[in-house]
Amino acid sequence: MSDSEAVLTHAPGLQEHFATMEQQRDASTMGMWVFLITEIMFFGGMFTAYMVYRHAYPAAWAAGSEHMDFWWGTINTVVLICSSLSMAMAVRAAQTGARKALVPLLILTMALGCAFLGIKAVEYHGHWIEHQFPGPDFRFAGPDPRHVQIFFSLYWAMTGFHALHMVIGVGLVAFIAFWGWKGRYTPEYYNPVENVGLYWHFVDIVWIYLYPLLYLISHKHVM
Amino acid sequence: MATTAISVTHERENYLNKEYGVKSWLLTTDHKRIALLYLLSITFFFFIGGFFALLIRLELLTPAGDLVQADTYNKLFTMHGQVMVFFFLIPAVPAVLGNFLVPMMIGAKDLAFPRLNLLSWYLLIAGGALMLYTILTGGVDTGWTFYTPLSTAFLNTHVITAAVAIFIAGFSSILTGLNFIVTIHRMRAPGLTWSRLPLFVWANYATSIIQVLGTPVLAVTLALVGLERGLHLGIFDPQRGGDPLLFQHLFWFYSHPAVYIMILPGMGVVSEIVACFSRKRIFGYKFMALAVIGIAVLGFLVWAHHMFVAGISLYAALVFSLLSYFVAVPSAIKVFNWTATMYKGSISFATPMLYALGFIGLFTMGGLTGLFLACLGIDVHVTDTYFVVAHFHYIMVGGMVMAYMGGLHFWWPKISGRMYPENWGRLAAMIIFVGFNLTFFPQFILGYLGMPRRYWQYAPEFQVLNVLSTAGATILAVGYLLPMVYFLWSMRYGKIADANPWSAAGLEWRTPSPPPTHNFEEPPVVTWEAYNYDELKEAPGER
Amino acid sequence: MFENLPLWPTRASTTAGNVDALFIFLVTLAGIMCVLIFTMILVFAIRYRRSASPNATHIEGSNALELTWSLVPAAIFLAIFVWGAVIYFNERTPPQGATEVYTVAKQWMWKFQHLEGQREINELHVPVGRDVKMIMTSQDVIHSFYVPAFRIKQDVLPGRYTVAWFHATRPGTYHLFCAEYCGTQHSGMIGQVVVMEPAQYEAWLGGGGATGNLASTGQQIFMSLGCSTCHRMDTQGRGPNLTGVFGKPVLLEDGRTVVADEDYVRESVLNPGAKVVSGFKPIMPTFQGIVSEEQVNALIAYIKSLSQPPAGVATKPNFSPPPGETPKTQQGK
Amino acid sequence: MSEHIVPKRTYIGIWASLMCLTVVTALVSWVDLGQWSAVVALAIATCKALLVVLFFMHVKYLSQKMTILVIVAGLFWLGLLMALSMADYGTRVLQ
Repeated sequence: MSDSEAVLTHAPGLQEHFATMEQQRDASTMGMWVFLITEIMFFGGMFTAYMVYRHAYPAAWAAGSEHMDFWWGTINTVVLICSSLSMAMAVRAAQTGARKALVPLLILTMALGCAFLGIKAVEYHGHWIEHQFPGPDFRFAGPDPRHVQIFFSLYWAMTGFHALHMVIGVGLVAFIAFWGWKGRYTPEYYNPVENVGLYWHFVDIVWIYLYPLLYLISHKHVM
Repeated sequence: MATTAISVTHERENYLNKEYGVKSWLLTTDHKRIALLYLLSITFFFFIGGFFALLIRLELLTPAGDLVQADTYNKLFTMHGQVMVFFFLIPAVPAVLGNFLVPMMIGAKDLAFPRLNLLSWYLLIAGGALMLYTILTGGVDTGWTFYTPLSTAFLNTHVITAAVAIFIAGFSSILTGLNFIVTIHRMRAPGLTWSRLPLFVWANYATSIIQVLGTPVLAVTLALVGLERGLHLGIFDPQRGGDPLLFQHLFWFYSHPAVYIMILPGMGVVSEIVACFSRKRIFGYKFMALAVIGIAVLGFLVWAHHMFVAGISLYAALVFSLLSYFVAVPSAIKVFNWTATMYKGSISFATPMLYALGFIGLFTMGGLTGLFLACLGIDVHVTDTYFVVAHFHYIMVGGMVMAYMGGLHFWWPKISGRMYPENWGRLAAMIIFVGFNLTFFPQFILGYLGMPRRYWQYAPEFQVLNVLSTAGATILAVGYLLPMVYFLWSMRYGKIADANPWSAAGLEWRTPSPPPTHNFEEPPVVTWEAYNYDELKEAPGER
Repeated sequence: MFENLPLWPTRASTTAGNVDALFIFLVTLAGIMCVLIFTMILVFAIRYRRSASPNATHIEGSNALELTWSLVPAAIFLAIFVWGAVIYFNERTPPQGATEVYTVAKQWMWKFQHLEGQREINELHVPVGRDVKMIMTSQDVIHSFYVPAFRIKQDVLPGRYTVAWFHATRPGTYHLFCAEYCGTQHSGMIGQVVVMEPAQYEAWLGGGGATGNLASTGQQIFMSLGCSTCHRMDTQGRGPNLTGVFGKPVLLEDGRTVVADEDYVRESVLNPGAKVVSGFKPIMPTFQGIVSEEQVNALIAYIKSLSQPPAGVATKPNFSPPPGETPKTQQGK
Repeated sequence: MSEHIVPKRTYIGIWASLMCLTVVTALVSWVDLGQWSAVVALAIATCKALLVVLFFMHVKYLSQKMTILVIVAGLFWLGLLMALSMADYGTRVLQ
């Protein structure tokens, strides 16, 4: 992952324990995918909890989902999909050596990522002032507040860990943007850009599932 | 054969004498140096965990709780478990021996991601430091299993710091596994096909799969426990309709396969040793390789056999019991194949072989008692008793630690460039074997008699067996201290080792002892099968 | 010496014999396997030692052998699985008509409620030769009800019921342990199971301490909490009529069906909005924090009694019901 | 392996499809399909995830089959975790 700190001994970007650029790139991509698998399992634990409780308390799940903000959720989905496009274009720019395009695209990706986090913060604030954070201050008017509290526990845990990944992602993109601006990446050596791209898309995919699982359970959306 | 003359070996530049100074170690990216960093760290944790174990055994000398307070005792067994499992057993073989040997065994200069490898060590140290902080500031008494709601709502000890410590150490384990998987896929020397890989590499590969797929689930589970404790999330809270069994499901989804993280690399070590000291190719190589992968995969399907009395459904219990028996088959295959490897061999009994034979015996007993525990009707009676304690110590200490010790002796010449004192080695191996059995065999009986585990005081009729167990633990402690003393001694006074003191097959023996930083002068090209002892004519003379 | 070194636990229930038989079989099997493997290792180690066998014979392996020592153990394992599963199935299936004992575990004691009204702490009196079903829940953390002499163990969970049963065969006093680590005094959460001859047991039951049976206690709670204002014995109530409900499937408002077992009644008391019966509004207030675990048990015993034939052991009408409520109780039966 | 350079048009096309699917899933969520609501929502989410994985993450163009195996293995294990957990939760009754 962090194979970016310069190793400029022989062929630029080729670390000495690798025989060829090809081997290094393969290893790097495979390593990133294995890392993403660990991420799948990390979120998978929470998705399993989600499935177990949704199976047990479907009514509470629908009730909780009614209090999600449908519009902010949908807008955030759109924002993330756009950021994925700009990230994909950025990787393409690195592949083709288009440095002029690379840095602006990365900055656009960061901006969209920050927009997502900002919207998330607005949503969190709304839930917070409505006492929809689990714990002693939790309030919920409805027949089954206890189980709705579990829904909100999972909502905060899942979106919280997702948001944490977004924060890390924005940091990584900033890192890549800086070195891209310094001109480190070439069509021969752009693994870090590619890997950060893979990470970014992965985080996007997590949200693609979180959106229907959290926001779209009930068909009665509160406007 | 790359057998270098002794005097040359000593003055030649190698990974140990290439650079000196603290910085050259703490910032190294050489897999061999990182392996030594791990060796030092986990030895430290082993003795901390061992110290707790001795205090536990001393407390249990008498039925009354008289040596320490009840909550102190609870902290002792909790921290014994956490330190031993997460800071010794899981990193032991992969991070020390695997780190040192896997690149050499596949003819690579280093692991695929050397800096990630160093980061893994720092993560273990960070986690370990936090664990030490937890211990020194009052400890934690959840039991190593962190069962909710006890851990989330009822205890006032340092649960969150302990969980964070293990969370961090978990990432060390994940990154090591990731590194191994990519290394074994992408860095093998030309000609070294999968069917030519030493079983130690296969075992580490299988282990890495578990580390990568299982550990994240533990990480998120502990994170949720922390959030439930710190921020009052209610995912496992029965007060709010949460299910404490969900915690157990998620916990054991990792922690059962984690047993295989501990034992599989040990099996790899034993395969190397048995082949070498029988001077024979391992019997049924393909089945042995398949068996480790089989264990790694099937190991994920059996976790709820820890929960037969926990309140899971009858149907689930039947499914998990049946699946548990499937994982016993590849384990049986391994034992039979090691035994068959000795048939018509030319067997010598150096210390590593004694440990390997000890491993086979103790692992067999541990595995067979596993059949009892997978058996629903019996498990109801013996689960959560000393029977379970004895069973998993037979696997983890009798199995894994024996293999680790065997591996350390076997590759010590490669690691240090010196021989350990053979007779002391044999003596220590015997003491450990005897001490181990005396410690843990009585616990099987205690368990069937019904003595529950984690008891600070117990019914008086259990005392005799407990005294035997404590006596054994004392012997065991001596057994473990001995190698530490003579390993240290041998680093200065040991006989200089040549490149291949055991005339063993395997690429790692084709480099000088100790190896140079990049392992091989020339990248090796492999044209032979693993364990080609029939082609290695010269059997070592006196040893 | 030998009082202090028992080598076999007392066998005091019908299950114990079954478990011991399988255990002896497994020990024998494991013993044979150990002897076999250790003998082979020993023989090979001596026969093929370096001095006697300076050159190893190259052997690749043998598919036939590999298959043998995979399939034969697999078949044996399957047999063990079936045997163990049969015992377990039996352990998890309490016979009809078993005497019920309600159990509440808490840090660090066991509380038992007999249907006849007796309440005990850390001591459980049961008759020999009768099926006893433990209906257990925990007030705080997970505990585990373990009687080695009966070879039974069952975790006791907060928030729900778990069930264990036994049929004691030998009078005596046996250990009761908590087998799931439950905090500081885990090892102090122990007690005794006293198995008595039926006559003695009857005498013990008659020996004072009890104030009316559990169902009548439950009925008193039912009245005093005002449950009866909605859950009336006719169809006019704002809540469902509870007569004859227990053990039957219930259609819920969201279309699902659940069986009205102990867990359902418990949930309906503590968290009534979770599973509302079809045709009723979610208007019932929660009683969490108002009723204790023991009181919930009594309520369950009462609701159960509304579904049992009048001559049932559990509802021997030899108690004096609270004044004024008699007609309703009669109706309920 | 990832030498393949995907045309800009493809990326834009994928992005447009993702946007469409988002609109579809949001619209469908207003309709009460009963049990099928969750199925439809997850099916659409899976389509979107597939598009991202195949195109944005270049899996369609990978020459290394090993990486695909890695992904499949990860999903398989997640399936194991969920399926075997449900083997318990789906079958619980109080005896």
